[in-house]
Amino acid sequence: QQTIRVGWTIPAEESKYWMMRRPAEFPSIGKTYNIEWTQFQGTAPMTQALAAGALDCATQAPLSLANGVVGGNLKAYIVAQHVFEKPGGFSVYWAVMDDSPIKTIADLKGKTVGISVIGGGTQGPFNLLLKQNGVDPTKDIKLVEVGFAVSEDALRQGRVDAVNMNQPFAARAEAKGGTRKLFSLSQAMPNIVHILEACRADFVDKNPELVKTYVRDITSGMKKALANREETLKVVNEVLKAPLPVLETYLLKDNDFGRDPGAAPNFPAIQKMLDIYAETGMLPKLDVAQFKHPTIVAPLQ
Amino acid sequence: MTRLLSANVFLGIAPIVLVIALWQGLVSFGFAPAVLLPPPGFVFSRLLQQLVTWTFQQEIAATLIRLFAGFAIAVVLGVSIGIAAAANPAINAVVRPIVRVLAPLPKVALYPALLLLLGFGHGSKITLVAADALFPILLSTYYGASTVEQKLIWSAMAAGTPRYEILFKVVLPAAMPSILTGCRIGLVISCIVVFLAEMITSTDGLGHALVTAARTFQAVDMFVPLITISLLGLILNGLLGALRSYLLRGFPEA
Amino acid sequence: MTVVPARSSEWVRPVRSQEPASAIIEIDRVSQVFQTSARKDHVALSDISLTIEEGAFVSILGPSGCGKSTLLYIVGGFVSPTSGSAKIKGHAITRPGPDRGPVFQEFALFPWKTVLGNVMYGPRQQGVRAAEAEAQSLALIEMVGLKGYESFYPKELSGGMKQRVALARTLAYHPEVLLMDEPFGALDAHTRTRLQNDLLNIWERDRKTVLFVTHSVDEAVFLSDKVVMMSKSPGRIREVIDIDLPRPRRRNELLLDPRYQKYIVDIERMFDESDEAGQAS
Amino acid sequence: MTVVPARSSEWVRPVRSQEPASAIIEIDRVSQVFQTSARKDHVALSDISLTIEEGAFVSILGPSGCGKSTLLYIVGGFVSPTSGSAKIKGHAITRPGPDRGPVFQEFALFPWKTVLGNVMYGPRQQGVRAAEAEAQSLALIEMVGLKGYESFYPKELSGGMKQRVALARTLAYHPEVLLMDEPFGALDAHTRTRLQNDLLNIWERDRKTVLFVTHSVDEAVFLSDKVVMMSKSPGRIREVIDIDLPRPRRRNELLLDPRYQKYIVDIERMFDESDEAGQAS
Amino acid sequence: MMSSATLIRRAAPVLACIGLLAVWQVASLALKNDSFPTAIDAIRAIPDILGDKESLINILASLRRMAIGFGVAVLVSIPLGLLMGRSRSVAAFFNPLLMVIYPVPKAALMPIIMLWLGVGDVTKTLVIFLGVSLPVIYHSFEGAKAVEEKMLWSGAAMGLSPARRLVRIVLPAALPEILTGCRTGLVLALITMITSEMIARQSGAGNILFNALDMGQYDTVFAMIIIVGAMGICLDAIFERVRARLVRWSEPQFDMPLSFS
Ligand SMILES: Nc1ncnc2c1ncn2[C@@H]1O[C@H](COP(=O)(O)OP(=O)(O)OP(=O)(O)O)[C@@H](O)[C@H]1O
Ligand SMILES: Nc1ncnc2c1ncn2[C@@H]1O[C@H](COP(=O)(O)OP(=O)(O)OP(=O)(O)O)[C@@H](O)[C@H]1O
Ligand SMILES: [Mg+2]
Ligand SMILES: [Mg+2]
Repeated sequence: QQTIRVGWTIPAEESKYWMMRRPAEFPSIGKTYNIEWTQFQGTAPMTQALAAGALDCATQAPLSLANGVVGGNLKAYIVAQHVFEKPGGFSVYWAVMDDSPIKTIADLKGKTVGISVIGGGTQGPFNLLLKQNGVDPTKDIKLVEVGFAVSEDALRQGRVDAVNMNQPFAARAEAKGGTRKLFSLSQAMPNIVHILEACRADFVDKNPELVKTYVRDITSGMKKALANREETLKVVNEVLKAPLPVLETYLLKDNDFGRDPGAAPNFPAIQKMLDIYAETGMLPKLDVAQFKHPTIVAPLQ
Repeated sequence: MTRLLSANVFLGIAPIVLVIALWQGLVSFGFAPAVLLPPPGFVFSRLLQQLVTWTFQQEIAATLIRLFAGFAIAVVLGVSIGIAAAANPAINAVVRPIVRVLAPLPKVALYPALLLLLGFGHGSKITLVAADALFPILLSTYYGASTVEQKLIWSAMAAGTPRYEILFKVVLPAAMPSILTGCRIGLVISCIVVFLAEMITSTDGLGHALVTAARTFQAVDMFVPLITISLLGLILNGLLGALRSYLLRGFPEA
Repeated sequence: MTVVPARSSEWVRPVRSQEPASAIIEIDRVSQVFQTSARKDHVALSDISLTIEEGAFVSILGPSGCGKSTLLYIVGGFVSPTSGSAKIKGHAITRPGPDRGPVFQEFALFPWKTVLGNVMYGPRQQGVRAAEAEAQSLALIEMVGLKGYESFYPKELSGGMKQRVALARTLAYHPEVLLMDEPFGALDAHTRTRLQNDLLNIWERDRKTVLFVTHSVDEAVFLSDKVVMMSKSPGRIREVIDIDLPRPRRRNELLLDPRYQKYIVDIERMFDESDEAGQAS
Repeated sequence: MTVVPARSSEWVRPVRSQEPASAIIEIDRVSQVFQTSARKDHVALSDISLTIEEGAFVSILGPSGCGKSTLLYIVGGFVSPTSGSAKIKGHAITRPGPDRGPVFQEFALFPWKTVLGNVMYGPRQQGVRAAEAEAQSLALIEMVGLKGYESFYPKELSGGMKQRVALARTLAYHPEVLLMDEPFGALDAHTRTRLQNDLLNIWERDRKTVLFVTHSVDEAVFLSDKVVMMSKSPGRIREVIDIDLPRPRRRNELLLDPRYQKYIVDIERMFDESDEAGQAS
Repeated sequence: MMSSATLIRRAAPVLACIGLLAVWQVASLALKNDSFPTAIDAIRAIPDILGDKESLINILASLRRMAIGFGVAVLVSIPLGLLMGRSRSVAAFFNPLLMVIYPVPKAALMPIIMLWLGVGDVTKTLVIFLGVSLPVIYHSFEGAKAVEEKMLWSGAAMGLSPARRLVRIVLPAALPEILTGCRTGLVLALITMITSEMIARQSGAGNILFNALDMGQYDTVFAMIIIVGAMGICLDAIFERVRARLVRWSEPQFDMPLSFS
């Protein structure tokens, strides 16, 4: 029986949460292989953990993974995808107070703007949008790091003039009212892939069958998550400890991120994101093909 | 005397050299990939390059301001509360339980609340540093002050020293060895925490430099701030040590 | 064993008897019980009554551990007695004050101050200007024979030198009452004799009251107007003896004075008796 | 001021002169210079030479601060002299050892141990069984007059009591050479006399060598075979005097012995002279 | 019969806690800030945490790591500190080294530590170890330096070897100071127990806390803070008992701390 060391984070990996919380629903977990779960704060430390060989598979954002490849000599395959921004669904957005004088992106000049992670995945499209509107992201605004959890408060307290919003905090803030959306990432590009599942290449090459089983379980986990919203809410509640009523307002609804039914990675979209990162000077140009394993990729039955 | 001094300096440098050698060894013999652990030579030459740049100096300055401000607040509060608690039973009765509750709290958990209260600038970070460095200093001061040789206090009282002045004229100097030990620990904690605060909400400072480098896997740039904080710790401790041997020159252990 | 209540001994100062002597310190049925770490009660002083006239030089003699230091602490206001009361000039003693200057058996010098700093401490507290305090202190340091050691720290002094610094430190702020706990115990015979004379001079000049603990019977007789003899387990006053010798006293003259010798022999004999009694019990 | 090198004084122990006396401790041109905090050199001992025969009782007399304690530290092996050498039984003294037992002027009791614990410490270290060590220690505690105080901690003792514990602690492990720094300084005349006798008894019985610092001339004469007189600034040996009085000595008898009185008077006069010389300079 | 003074002394901790909670309640009401819930909200969230079996297992796992980290740190640091205090060369050797190592934030070294030690218990215990050892080493160090020389001389004269002197004399003589270090170490142990779980989390009290923090569940965050504070009180009370036993001989003789009252 083999063990696979998996890194995870919150809040949007329903298929993995299912695997963690309802292992009995999966034929092989705990039988043909074991999963050693480690939770991380954000995807960047997981990239380091992957590079250090402390993890075999982990949740990744396209940017952190690419950073690992460029700077950290990491070789990895994208084996599945967790959430992306589906058209009409939720898109990470920057909010301002209702009574704020900021009406357009151009008005951000000279303001303090919050972002969840400086140099993180959202910053590429963010920079692109600012530039398109004549705002120099390095000079014209004061960028501060504000985690999603405190962004609403930071905005309401006036610590920042604009701040990015993500689920479930966006749902909560909207319910309270008093804030409005200034712009969202979908304006920069559609189908943004937020988080995906990546495995270390050397591990995959050594244990193709094991990873295959793992990816198969992710695929079926995603299916279960989408099929049984009721149960998914419970699972997510157990993991996030977020109250059910809050989850109820958005989870797997129209105002949520999109999820591919087979957890299949959208490689063209990822390529587009890498291009944006290259364009904004965050990364050298990268080809998404290097992340593609010929066989081991969701959906796997 | 000078021979002794240089022998001690040599003894002190030896282990640091060893550590650097070990580091080099780990890199050379492949125990750690260069992307995680760059060779020391690279790091030090980058450090030298960086040290002369204006931006890096600014980062250091930001960190130092927070470090000193936080540490200074911690020293002032810790020493005064510690001495007051040792001297006055009423204050003691109030302070002791409060310290018992507050000391072991993980202050980082309060950081988000601090951010909202004090903003993203110096205020919140300085507060966090002060909050974390306070208790070691307070505890050492308290124990130091409550074991001051009684007859010293009696001598001063008999010489007509007013009560509150005894705190400054006798209790403070007599507890000085213990207080300085607390300060030394507080200083190290300050170094760690200022960095942590800058890593968590990274706006500027050495911690910020580290986090940005770490996210983009620039190992060399990541180690530069680490080495800098190490050196800062060493230098500040050297200064504290010098201050210590000056202040304690009359004590048998100095 | 008879306790002679000091009150009853109508004692008149031999040389300066022009004015009526008034009591400066009154100790009334004082007892001191310590709790030991082993949670036992230990009686250090039992039912001590003693009156000390203003300007008197009173010595306390007694076996080791009989409570002499404890008694001094009580008069100093450092510890409050378990029962009984101590008064100075009619007011209850509740705290230390610059009117009573102690010289502790353990010296208790401030380790962070030099010899000069230690001696200057008192005058500076009393608001004496720095230059003046320094001049006075230097004179005292010279008096106790420590000239040249002004900048030494206590840790760099020998036992006897520390003792002399402690003495100078207390003399420096001119307390009305001196509470001296074996202040010459660690000194060689010579330094001791010199300092005895110096102390007597100061006493004569400044009309101080001195409560003086010593182990040397002839020191007690030589210096005192009154010798308090204590006995042990529990600490009690055994006898109070007036020393009726002319002042000013010169040691050479006294050595030839049969009364001086008699006092010494008497006191020694009294201790002998108590000792035998103690051993018999 | 004449330094009489001990070597030259062909000294023979008065009572136990059956066997030829052999040197146990040889101090050869020892000097000790301290660096003070003010970065000045302070000469505590200068060119000290002294030989101590096995089984001798040697007292050191000298003004406060003349380096008596320092000399004892050197013989004890606690500090090494700045120059010169000290030998015990022909071997250079490099470190302390259980052959030399010190009684420090500051007592240096272990504050975390009770009286009994302090006294038992030495024997236990030497591997004596607990029950036996305890019995011996209790006997010693009784000897120094502290029966009933076995369970007291040092902080609960008076100065004289601590001193007696320190004495008992050192006697308990039977060192060959005793290095005693004013071991009776804080004791009343009575306890002092009793302990002097006890010490003499132990010395007679166990044939110990004793190096004894004291400030009392008659104590020195009463106890010693040889009195070393030191002078100050810098600490030097001024004179070494053999005390040729019969043993065993009884104080009552000695008091009537003119030779005893003469020794005392002579030594005091010598100090007087040096004192005047000192004051003149 | 309890005198009113003892009554007040006994009640003081309770009063202080109530006072703290009251201040908190008022402050949070005044600030009206979502990330700073009221004391009552936080207290309400406690039963949820303590009632949950999984949370309890988490907390116990943390405590276990803390106990190990603390124990190992104390065992290693005291001898090291004492040696440094008694030997100038040892101090000269270790002092700069420690001063170079300690200020480095462990969080920043995580990637490398993970490389060798993984992300599991070992790493976290190591972080706790480092946190605890800092005050213990330095208090032992200074405590050993301040031991009265003549006590050591006495020991040497009784034939104790240097090593035994360190154990039989320096250790007990420096014990009050060492225990001050341990007390600070205990505080740091609790703090590092939580913070060691900030970046990589498996199971533990810090896991609960930081998850809640990431999710903006502030009442849970503060409930955990209360729980940690309560642990602090308990451990401290136990520690004070041990301390009182070990160093009764060093307590000031006369009643009040400074005989001030
Ligand atoms: N803190 C204490 N706890 C218990 N007993 C104490 C304490 N302090 C002093 N004692 C006891 O009180 C008695 C008197 O002590 P004190 O120091 O007054 O004696 P003393 O007469 O000064 O003796 P000495 O001449 O030896 O200095 C002693 O028996 C001592 O053991
Ligand atoms: N650490 C030190 N630094 C500088 N000087 C010192 C130090 N220790 C001792 N001395 C000096 O050495 C001299 C001798 O000291 P020592 O303690 O040997 O005197 P002593 O003869 O024992 O005096 P006493 O009879 O007063 O105890 C003193 O003048 C003292 O000031
Ligand atoms: Mg006394
Ligand atoms: Mg001496």
